[in-house]
Amino acid sequence: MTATMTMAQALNAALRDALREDERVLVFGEDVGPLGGVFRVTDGLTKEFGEERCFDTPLAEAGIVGLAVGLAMGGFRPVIEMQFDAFAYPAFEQIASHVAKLRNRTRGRLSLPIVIRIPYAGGIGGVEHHCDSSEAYYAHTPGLKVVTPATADDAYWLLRDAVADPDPVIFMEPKRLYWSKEETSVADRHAAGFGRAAVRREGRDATLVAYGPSVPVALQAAEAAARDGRSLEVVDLRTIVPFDDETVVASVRRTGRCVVIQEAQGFAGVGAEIAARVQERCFHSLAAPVLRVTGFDIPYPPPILEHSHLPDVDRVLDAVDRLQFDDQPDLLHLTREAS
Amino acid sequence: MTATMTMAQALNAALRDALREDERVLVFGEDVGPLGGVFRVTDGLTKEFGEERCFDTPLAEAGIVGLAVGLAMGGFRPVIEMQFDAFAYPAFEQIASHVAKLRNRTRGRLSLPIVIRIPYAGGIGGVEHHCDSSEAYYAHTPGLKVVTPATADDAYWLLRDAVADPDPVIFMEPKRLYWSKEETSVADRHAAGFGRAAVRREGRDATLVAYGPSVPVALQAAEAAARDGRSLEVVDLRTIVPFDDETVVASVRRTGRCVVIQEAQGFAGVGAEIAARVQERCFHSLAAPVLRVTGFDIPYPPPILEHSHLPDVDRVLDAVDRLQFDDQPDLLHLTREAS
Amino acid sequence: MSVRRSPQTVDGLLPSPEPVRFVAEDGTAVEPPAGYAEPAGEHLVEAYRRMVLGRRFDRQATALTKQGRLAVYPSSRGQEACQIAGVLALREDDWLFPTYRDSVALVSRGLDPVEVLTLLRGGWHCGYDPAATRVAPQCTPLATQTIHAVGMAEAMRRKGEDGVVMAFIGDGGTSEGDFHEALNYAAVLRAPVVFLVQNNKYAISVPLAKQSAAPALAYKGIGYGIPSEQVDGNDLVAVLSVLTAAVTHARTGGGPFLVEAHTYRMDPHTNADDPTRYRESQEVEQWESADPLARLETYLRGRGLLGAEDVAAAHKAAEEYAARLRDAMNADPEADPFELFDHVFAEPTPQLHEQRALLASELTARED
Amino acid sequence: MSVRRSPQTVDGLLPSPEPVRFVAEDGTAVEPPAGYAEPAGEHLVEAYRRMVLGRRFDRQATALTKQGRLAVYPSSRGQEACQIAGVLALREDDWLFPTYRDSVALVSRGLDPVEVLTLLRGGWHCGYDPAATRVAPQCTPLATQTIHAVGMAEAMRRKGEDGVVMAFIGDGGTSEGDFHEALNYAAVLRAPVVFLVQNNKYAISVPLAKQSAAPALAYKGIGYGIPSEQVDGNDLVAVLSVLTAAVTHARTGGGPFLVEAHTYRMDPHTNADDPTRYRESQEVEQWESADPLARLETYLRGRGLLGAEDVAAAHKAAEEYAARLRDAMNADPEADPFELFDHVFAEPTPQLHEQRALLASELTARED
Ligand SMILES: Cc1ncc(C[n+]2csc(CCOP(=O)(O)OP(=O)(O)O)c2C)c(N)n1
Ligand SMILES: Cc1ncc(C[n+]2csc(CCOP(=O)(O)OP(=O)(O)O)c2C)c(N)n1
Ligand SMILES: [Mg+2]
Ligand SMILES: [Mg+2]
Repeated sequence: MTATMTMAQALNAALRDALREDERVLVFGEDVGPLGGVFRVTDGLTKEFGEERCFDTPLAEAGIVGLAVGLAMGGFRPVIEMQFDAFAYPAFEQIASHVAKLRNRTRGRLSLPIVIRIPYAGGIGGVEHHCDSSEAYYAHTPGLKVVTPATADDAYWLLRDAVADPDPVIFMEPKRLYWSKEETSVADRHAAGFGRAAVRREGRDATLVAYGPSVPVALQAAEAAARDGRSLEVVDLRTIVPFDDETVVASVRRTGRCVVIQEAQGFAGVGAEIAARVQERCFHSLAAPVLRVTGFDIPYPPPILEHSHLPDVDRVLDAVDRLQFDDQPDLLHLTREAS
Repeated sequence: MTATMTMAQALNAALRDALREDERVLVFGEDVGPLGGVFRVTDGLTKEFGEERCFDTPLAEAGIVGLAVGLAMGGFRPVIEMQFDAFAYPAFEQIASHVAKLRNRTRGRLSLPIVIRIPYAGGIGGVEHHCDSSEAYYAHTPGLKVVTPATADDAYWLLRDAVADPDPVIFMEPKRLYWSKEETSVADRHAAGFGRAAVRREGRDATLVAYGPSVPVALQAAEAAARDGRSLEVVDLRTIVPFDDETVVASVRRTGRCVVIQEAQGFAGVGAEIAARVQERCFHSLAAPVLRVTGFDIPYPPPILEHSHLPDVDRVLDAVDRLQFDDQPDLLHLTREAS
Repeated sequence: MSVRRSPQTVDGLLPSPEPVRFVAEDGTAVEPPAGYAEPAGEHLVEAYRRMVLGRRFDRQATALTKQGRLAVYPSSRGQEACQIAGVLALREDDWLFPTYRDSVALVSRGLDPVEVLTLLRGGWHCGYDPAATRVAPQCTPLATQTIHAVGMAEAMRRKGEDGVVMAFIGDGGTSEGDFHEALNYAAVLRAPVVFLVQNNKYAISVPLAKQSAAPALAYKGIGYGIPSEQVDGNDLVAVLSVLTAAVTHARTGGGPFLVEAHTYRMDPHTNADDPTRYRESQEVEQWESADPLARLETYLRGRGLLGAEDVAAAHKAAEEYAARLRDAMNADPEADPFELFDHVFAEPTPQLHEQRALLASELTARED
Repeated sequence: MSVRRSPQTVDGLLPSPEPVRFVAEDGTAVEPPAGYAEPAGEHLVEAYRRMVLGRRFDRQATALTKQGRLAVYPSSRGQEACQIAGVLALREDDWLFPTYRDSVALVSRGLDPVEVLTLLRGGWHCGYDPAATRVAPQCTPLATQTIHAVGMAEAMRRKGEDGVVMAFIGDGGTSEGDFHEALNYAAVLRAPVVFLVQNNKYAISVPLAKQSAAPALAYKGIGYGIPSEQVDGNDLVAVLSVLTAAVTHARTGGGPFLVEAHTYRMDPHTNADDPTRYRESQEVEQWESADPLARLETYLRGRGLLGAEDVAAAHKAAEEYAARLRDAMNADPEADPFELFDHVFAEPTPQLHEQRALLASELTARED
């Protein structure tokens, strides 16, 4: 049975079903109880499962993550919420030094089936500290799986997979997609497996690799390009760690061109990893360099300026156009202009 | 006047000279006072400049960084020490949300001339949490300059530059190079400018791009390759942010081949950024994909196994050999083997 | 060999067992604990004027969210006594480290209300000049500003200034590790900083009982060797008296001081919040009877310090202020996209120059 | 409307004004404060045996660093009373969350000393099985383990077990934000956890005076609503009595308890440290007179609970233990490089498979 739901509703359904099926699952964080979370992703869970299963913690993120570590060591499966991307930073030590490492430190004698949900990225007119794209910090930390859905259906199934996973999963939720409605099948699974990317649209001329909030941008760009007679394939990573080399490489080998789209500031981001991997593995199939379309290397802008920062269809299409040329003459020419 | 000194001594001299020349400079952190720091980089500073200028703080890294923010807002120029890489994580929120952003948040009305010194990376047989390569976390954060010296002379001058810089600088000190002795000129400057990479060795056949602890590895590899008649150029980045595209691009355009060396776990690391940039800017000069030689995507190993993890001369030479082939058949073949 | 301290030291660090009060909820005077002086009458009248203005500003800001002129606004209604006493207890050359909640304190300090609201209307992050106003940017990452406040206090001490820093924080923020580190650093450095905890009983939806099991948050001070006090945060006279004593303590070399002001957040966390999900309306109604503004007005009239015409004048001034604000906020905020690259560093890096040029080419392309 | 509490609640949360003591430094009995029971004689004799063994283990470990058999060792000498009382106060099914400093506690708990020293000899990170021993991996990132301890205590409570968790931490570690968050979470959750602060007066080179301005660290409890006590950490009888009371309090639903044990780090921070840079040798000598082992021995002999032969037997057992350890540590630790990829995740990712294969090819290449 399928239903139209928003991504927020799909996530809520996934948490509800996980709480129902496994009594070891606990949901906690700031305002996830009676309020149902600032994005209402935990709406109704305390009502249905009681304060024991879904509860508010004191206001301290290292505390939330550290509590989850202890509870997981004690046999529970915590699913915790960091209220916003930048507000997970106080927990960074707990995440990098403990969540990511405990299994390894103890040679597998202890494991941490913890899901850390993080609403992230911008595009919703949020004020400072509420719009960071922090996925690269986690993707660069060995021992963490990093997931980010782009559809309501994936939101449901990837979250179910994450809760069932024996290892810690950083579950990055693109804020701006919380309210996007889609057909979602919470009953029988159609979604791809955990760790597999999805080809959202097939194309011949170039591959757009995107994840999370950038997937709709990629699809719109492909739509627009099609009108100009250019056929773009769109790959949605779904999981950043593990990374689905097979799907990405197969696509780029076929199209011979690749643009990576990432909302985060570009420098040393996940897009850099994708570009590096693709050229390592597809070099002799590439007719042009792998280009990146990203946010600028600046702190997230105030709402009034975020549209200038965010990768949009035009920025993607500009990149696609550049795939036709050598050594990006225009970019070099910009450099000269700039200096 | 030049003298042979270790990198630790050069850093100590830089701090001493900075304290002498500018009374706004303050040095503080954990054990940097009478003890002189666990690596003795602040040795003798409290004795010479008094507790007012170089002092021990209570044991709290967010506190150290936050105190530096307030002191810098108040007109001082703090140079603070995080005792080890992984022990800077508790300060991550202060660094990412405040140190990196304050100038931007206030439209330049406030600036933070803070230097955060971080001994990092491994190769010294340190136990867990003492050997992380954390440079990518900072390099990916807009508003931070990220520096890492590979020679004693650079250690002195880059630290002087960092202290003089109007903006926050994350100063990453490769632990294992603390005791390496070199000719160092603390009097008249020979070192390259801040933001410029250095060609440590000239070569024709391929470019090795490295930074910090990997520079000596690159030089040894070039030495070994030379014996087999292969001429490798070695570029030492010196500063990761800002990035010296000009020097790197010029070298790779000339050699047509590039291997990036990074001790950190590879995924979404600085090496990915370098590889991505190089192929973006040198695509049509490249005879082979830009390859990366990095640590594995694992938590830093126990001392007994670190040699298996760390990129060494052989791993670099293996990569150089692969530069001759198409689409890395051997790597793909490994994938098949693995699965 | 083990540490010995006199119980004396200890008593000096504990707050009064009951929140300090000068004025009861009905506006009548009550006997305050020994050692606290009642502020001069003209100060109280000035405080009254500012409370009237502050409340009007707050109401206007909330109205602006409904008109879509403000993206979001965290109201101060009910907390005016804390915020205005906090400002009145300081000198112009003292520093203030506020949170997103403390807009009323800022306008009361004399900052341009449009500049104060710039962040919340989606304009640039901080609309006012922190250096000129000696008011740090309103801080969102909870408790992080309290350590900056300690650093600024230490900076002033080192420069031989006798300035004091006041760090604002909420009850929820006290749970963050940074608050702990700030208190400890302040105590060890004996920094001239006053921590003002506005305990408004909620952290968004989380009530105090889920936030802390302490007898009162003021009892946190002794664990750092910081003298502390708790005060009725809806009694302007009491808050001003206690904060004045705290600031004097800090200014005269006594080191840090911790004040917990018991108050209540009358409005939703922000206009985007839905309090019906987590608190009863009766609870809010009960607190209406503790309203700080009505209480001060009754008290001042009873003491003959305030006349009907003073009240009218205060409200007239507030109305004019609100009208000017409404008009000023009617214009859409403007911003130059290229400024995005101007303040990342003092000098943009080559990478930022490149990205600026990319944006420029995009904008020209859009034009044709 | 403001929060009201009875001063009663408050008193219940404050520690004794002086550290609790049963035995003076000269080994004679002193009057302990009311409410603390002296542990049974046989417990004290058992504690004595373990202290003799623990100290011998500690000396052996230090010796092993000199022989290059241990990379680094943070000695517990002088702190044995705290660590052994901590272990004796617990049941086998209780959990212990130790730091790198607490090796003596671990061997006293019965863990294999070679497994305990695996981390410090450069072998795998944690040499023992935390699940089987109910001892968390010795923690280096300071104070982080205290929150894990709260989580484990909460887990046991939820599973209906009556287990207790003891979290070890040093004086320096109490300055970290995580300690604050752990205390607050424990109090709000009423988790059955006992926080044992071994205040050994130094954080590497930083003396307590630079670490905190509190009358005593035990005064931190009241700020969270956690009952607290301070005890002479070199008086085994006192520490065991206080910790037993604390554990009972936690086990019987009283919630968390905070104990500060005043002790002293007799040796350098680790063998790599040079204390002459930051403390006077007289200070160390003074503390020799407060030695916990000598004190307990004198006391037990005075009470006729311990005879010469018991002492001899204890030392003989300790010598044999040390000899076995020395021999066991003579072999070089071994490790399989491929295990590097086995525990990152339950199932290695395709990327890890690839990297494992790369290492394999490197190792084969080296062979030929
Ligand atoms: C580190 C951090 N975590 C979470 C948040 C999200 N957040 C914003 S306000 C708030 C509640 C704060 O409550 P309190 O400190 O009592 O201040 P109040 O809003 O009541 O004035 C939360 C959780 C944040 N801003 N910073
Ligand atoms: C978060 C963090 N910061 C810094 C360090 C480095 N460090 C290791 S031990 C130590 C001193 C700890 O002192 P204390 O808590 O008193 O414990 P003790 O060593 O005296 O037993 C420091 C600073 C660390 N391990 N973790
Ligand atoms: Mg509040
Ligand atoms: Mg200590």
